[in-house]
Amino acid sequence: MPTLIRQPNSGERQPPPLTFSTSLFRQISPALYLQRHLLNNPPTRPNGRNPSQCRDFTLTTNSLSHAHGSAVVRSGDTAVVCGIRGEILTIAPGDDPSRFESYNGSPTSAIHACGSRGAGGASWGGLVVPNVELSTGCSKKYPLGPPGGLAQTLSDQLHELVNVTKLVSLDSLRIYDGDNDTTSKMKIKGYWSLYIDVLCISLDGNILDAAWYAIVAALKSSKLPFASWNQIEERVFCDPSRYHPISLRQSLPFTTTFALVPVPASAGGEVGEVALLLNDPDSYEEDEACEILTILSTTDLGTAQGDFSQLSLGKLRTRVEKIEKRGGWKLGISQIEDCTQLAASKAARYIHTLAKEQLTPM
Amino acid sequence: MAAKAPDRRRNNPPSHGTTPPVFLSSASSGAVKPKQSSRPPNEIRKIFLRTGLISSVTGSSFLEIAPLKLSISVLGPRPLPRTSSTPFAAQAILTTEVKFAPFASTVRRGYVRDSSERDLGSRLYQALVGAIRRELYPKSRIEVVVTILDSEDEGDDVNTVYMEEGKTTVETKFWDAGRSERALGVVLAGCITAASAALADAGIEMFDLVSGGVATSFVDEVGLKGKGVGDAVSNKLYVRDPAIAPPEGKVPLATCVLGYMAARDEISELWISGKVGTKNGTAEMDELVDEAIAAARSARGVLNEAAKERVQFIVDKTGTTEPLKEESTDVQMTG
Amino acid sequence: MSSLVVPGQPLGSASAYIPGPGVHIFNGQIIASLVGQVVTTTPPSSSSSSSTNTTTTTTPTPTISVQKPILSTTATEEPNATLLPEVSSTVLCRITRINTRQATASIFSVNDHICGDEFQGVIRVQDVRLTEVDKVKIFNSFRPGDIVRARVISLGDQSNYYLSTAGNELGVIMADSEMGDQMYPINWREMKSTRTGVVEERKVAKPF
Amino acid sequence: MASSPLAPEISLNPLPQADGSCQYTCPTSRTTILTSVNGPLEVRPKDELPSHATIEVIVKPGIGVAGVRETRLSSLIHSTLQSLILTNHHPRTLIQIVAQIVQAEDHTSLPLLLTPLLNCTILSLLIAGIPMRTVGWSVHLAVVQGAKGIKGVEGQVFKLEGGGDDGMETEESEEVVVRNPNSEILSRAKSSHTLTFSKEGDILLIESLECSQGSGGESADGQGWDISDFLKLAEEGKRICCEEGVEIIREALADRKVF
Amino acid sequence: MSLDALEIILPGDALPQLSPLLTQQPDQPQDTKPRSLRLGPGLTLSPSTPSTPILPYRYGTLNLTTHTKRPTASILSTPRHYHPSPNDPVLVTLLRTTAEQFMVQLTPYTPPAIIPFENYIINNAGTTASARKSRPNLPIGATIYARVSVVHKHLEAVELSVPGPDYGEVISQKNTSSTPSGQKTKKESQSSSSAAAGGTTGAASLANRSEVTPYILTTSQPMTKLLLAEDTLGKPLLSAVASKVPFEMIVGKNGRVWIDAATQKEVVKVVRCFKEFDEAEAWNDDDGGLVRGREIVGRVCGR
Repeated sequence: MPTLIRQPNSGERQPPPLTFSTSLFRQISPALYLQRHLLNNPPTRPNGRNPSQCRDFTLTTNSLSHAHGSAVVRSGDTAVVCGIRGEILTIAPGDDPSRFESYNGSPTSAIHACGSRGAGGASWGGLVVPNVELSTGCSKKYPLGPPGGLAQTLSDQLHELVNVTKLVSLDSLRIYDGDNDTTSKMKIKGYWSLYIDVLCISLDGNILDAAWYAIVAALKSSKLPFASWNQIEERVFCDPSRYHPISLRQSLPFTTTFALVPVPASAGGEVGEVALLLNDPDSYEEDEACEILTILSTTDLGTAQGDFSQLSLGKLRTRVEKIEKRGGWKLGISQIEDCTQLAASKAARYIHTLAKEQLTPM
Repeated sequence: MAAKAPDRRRNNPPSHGTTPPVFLSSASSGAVKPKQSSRPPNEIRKIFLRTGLISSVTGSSFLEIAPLKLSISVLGPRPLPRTSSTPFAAQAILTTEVKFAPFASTVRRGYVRDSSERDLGSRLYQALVGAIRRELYPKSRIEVVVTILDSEDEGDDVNTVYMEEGKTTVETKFWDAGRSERALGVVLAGCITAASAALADAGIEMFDLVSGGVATSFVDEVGLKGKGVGDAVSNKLYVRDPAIAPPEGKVPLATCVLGYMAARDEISELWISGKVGTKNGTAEMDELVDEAIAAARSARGVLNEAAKERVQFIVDKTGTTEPLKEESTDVQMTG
Repeated sequence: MSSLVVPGQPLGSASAYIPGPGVHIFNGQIIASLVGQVVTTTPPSSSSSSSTNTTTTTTPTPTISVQKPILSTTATEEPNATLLPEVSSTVLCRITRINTRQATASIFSVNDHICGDEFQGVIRVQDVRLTEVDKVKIFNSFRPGDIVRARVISLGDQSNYYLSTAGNELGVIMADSEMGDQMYPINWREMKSTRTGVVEERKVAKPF
Repeated sequence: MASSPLAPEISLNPLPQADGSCQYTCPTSRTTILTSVNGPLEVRPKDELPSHATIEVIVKPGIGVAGVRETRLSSLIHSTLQSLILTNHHPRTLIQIVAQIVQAEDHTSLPLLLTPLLNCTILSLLIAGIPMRTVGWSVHLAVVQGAKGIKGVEGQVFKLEGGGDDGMETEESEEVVVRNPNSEILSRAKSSHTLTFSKEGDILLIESLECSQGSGGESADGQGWDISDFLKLAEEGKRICCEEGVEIIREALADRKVF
Repeated sequence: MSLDALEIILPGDALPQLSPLLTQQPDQPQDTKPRSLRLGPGLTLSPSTPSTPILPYRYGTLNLTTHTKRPTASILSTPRHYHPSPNDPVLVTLLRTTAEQFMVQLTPYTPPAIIPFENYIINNAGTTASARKSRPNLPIGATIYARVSVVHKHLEAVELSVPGPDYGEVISQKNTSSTPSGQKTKKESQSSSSAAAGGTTGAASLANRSEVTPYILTTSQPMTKLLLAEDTLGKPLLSAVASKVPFEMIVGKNGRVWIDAATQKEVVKVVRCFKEFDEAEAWNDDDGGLVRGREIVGRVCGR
């Protein structure tokens, strides 16, 4: 096993070097091990990728028999299963359905305009209800039991992403009285409420990107039965023979996450610290990172079919819909610019894989 | 799902609750017949089993038997929680958790464990606890976590309503007494087999691998009328690894699920439900148990192959000189 | 390359072999308890003391064991190492808390293998060194954050292993100074900071 | 003490028992936060860090029980404070921060609550004498399209390019930036940006998101903003935080006699 | 930036006043050793930012003392929480006694501090309490007047010491006629001001009275600083109170004051004066609480 010698950088008498095996050295001082990798130029990463390279990912959709739509995303050692179940929300006669009509009043409120909080209860949600489950034995770091801080933060981030991107067209979730092919203003009797459950099978860093990609892929591949109001039984019934897809946005938004690791750099004589951007961090890099930057962006690749990878991404217009940067103080604002370029290239690969998967539905 | 109290730690559905979709099929098409499985009664279904897919835990396995898909992860000998008041544990403490994914069965299950999941967990514990050499790992705990991604359609026809000229009748054609036991039995057998594979992958020493076996005894529908319970019923049909739909014109009598250590020929866990006659002592029960053991023995073959396959893969790899870069072994989930 | 065995598979009669790791005995049979390769090691034919007590005068009895190859890659640490600290195994640990009577540490490697989880160990003040045990001050021997090579002397109580650094090659092998710079050992009880040259007291392990 | 109508009303140490506490009211977004800081305290063994203090942030909502949204708010504040507080001064201790949302127009809107929460927490950390590397300040900017009829306090509404006259009259289709908007302005905004800078101008937290209305699907295809607009906004945010923010802090602390 | 003491320093501020002290003074002869600057509480070295080598980590005013032979700089601020620093006089209560030390409560909600027996000197001869027979058997909850000896962030407990007979257990001298062997009562603490402002003299008059229990008052950090500085900051309040009621007090820097007087009523009067003064935050007034202090004493002590 290659030994990494840990040399004290100065001192008059050269003390005996301490030699450790690589894995021992990584365990003893993880920060130094990562810095040693990032310091040689071109900077390398312990997992063998270069800093701006993200992990290759595989996508399989519709492999679950009971979900209306499902997707399995595996990116490196992070594996996520997303299942979508539609359930019927019957509007009580007196109730006013308009509160479900728009992605709620204030931009990121997870709650609809009226009655956002039941008396004393936590908040009631909107029509689309995403949740993340991490206590499935997916990693040693995450204990079993009710959702902890990370799972709750992820659930809330996914809920905010659904609200911000307005991915699902709410009017495709309406349930009318009788056959609704006449588009006249039929009386709305109910709504489809989508339960999006994301289960993490294996956790090795950057679960937000994998979870959001799984949600988008699952929504794209899901089919809801045609539902209509039955006057006799005063209930909503579904037709087992007629299924229709959920109508989504054309330009699909994707998230790209970066970790910033402080690296000592003697810029201009002053030994300061510069943050190096690592694309798609794994759990080891996430632990050592001082900052996490997530960008939600849409890149309309236009109708150019064919292989996306050669497209020169420079001329594509990337619109940013969300930026979240937390922790640390080393990020230069200009660094965000080249993050959007990386986000565009990743979006292209996402769309390419999704298109390939749609052509060969299960 | 009725509007029960909102879960403080998760996103909640709209306030007045949602109900699962109810399907209205016109009477003319009649109840769609579940397709009969064409395999002979003494043959079990094809098992797809692979180990070592999750790198961040000590041992893991993925099992697929037709509709049933489950993923198991074993968190190897871990220190006991510091503040636990348990006295000095001379041998490892095993804990097993079984959880259905919300989208795993026809009726959406919540995130909080219900009684059937707790029951499966304790039965899995019984099956595994005897097989692990726990005295080798003092003062530690071994956690086996089972996540069921897709399961039998044990309730499929429950929510289908049949409309007959204006009168809707909710008639469940295929609900019979043993249905949920058969479904949970198949799930438990899958859990036992996959858990042993995961424990072997984790490198935890075991006396023997435990494989799960299920068998159900059926009897002719017509023959049953007029006979009291316990009368000797002649033409009994034993089906190993039963599918959810009973064979043509048959009614299920009893189901037996067991965890079986083939090399030691020992049963570590046995669960029989249904009607078993005691007219001539335990003969009827022994027949059923022998069928289940046969099912478990054939599952054991697949289990041995799966356990060896991963180690063979490593042996081939470490045989070569260059440092091994474990490429991501992806999971092909057949629909 | 011998074929792989599966737990439960009999390997031979108990009288023919001495059971090594990875196997167990069940009614007179040596049974494998791991998935892996069978390895039979015959002790050196010269009459070593161990072989005198075996009754058979013919070839000395080989020990048989099953080894599960560990997926040791540079990229990921060994996930499958199911290692537990045993008595008299040498461990590397990181000091987490010190008080006047003992230093608490978290063990992350046993016999140079990374263990999957961190176990908690305790170095009591009387186990710090061999000489003048009563004049030992924990505060001058260890500081939180130091990396220490120690030996497990007992399984201890239900949440702690008992460790000892009584021995020249045991003790602090890496430490940071008060100001956080790396330090290197200059003698068995002092370490010097590389940047500021400040000397701090530690129970230092002999580097070579 | 609010010199300009934009400056928040700050009252220091309203809670006598806490080590450091502060009540912060943002006049324009009408949000009131009460934060109390206690530390360094004894820490639970399972949260203990060998060489650092454990920071625990608890956000208590104005209505009902703390839910998923409050956990996210406290995790955002926690990661910002992790870079501000010198945690190695008091290893194996607990610094506990409890923030109660006293009054808010919309109790679940993250942008409306995040800026007052951050500012109030930083002030109460200063009062409590918790060792800090530097001081930070947060501002919430909303980009509104067609700013007719936005009645903002003097200086609250401005244009980005020239940042010229911040008079009230703004053409119809023009983009305008509103500082610390209230819930009504935010509901008409195109995008909302919560920016936190340290005194030296390093950026600590960005929480920018698109908040146009609509029922989703194809109608939302064109949304999103260009990264260059964001960079201009960030420069403006930096100016506000580094100059005005730090001034507000110095002013708030000035009247406390120190000896 | 002018060296005006009242200017607020925020954490992370650059401190130009200190840089002349650090660099070798050009006019100083080369051979003299550069006077090293001692950093007091509030300042820390920050090697990672060489442009600002010294970093303030608390808000407050800069307190620079250059006249002594070793210049020291610190940030003066009064956090609400007591941060122990070496040789602070403190009043602690005994929690329990272990084999080799007393476990005492220094401040609430923090781990208990320790007084090792070898630090507990019981008489002028310097014999420590480590020997069993010479160890004072202090009841649980006894009040001890001690000094902080070792404070270190890695040490689990703050170490205190009882440096001499003037310290140790605080027993009100009056109701125990014969003092227990070797245990000196703390009568004349350096901060007791009973005889200060013309009140009735000395402790003798306190001796022969009925049962009076002294009171331990918890005060805020600013108030403690005021009481400790008897002749400067504390003068207005203490002289006002002492003129009305003769009393004896011992002030611990951890915010606890032991107050004793002739009768129980007088003890209560003194306690109420201090408590009202503290709660009114009168120490924040410009006149150092002179007016309000006198007004409170007048109201509390009546005539």
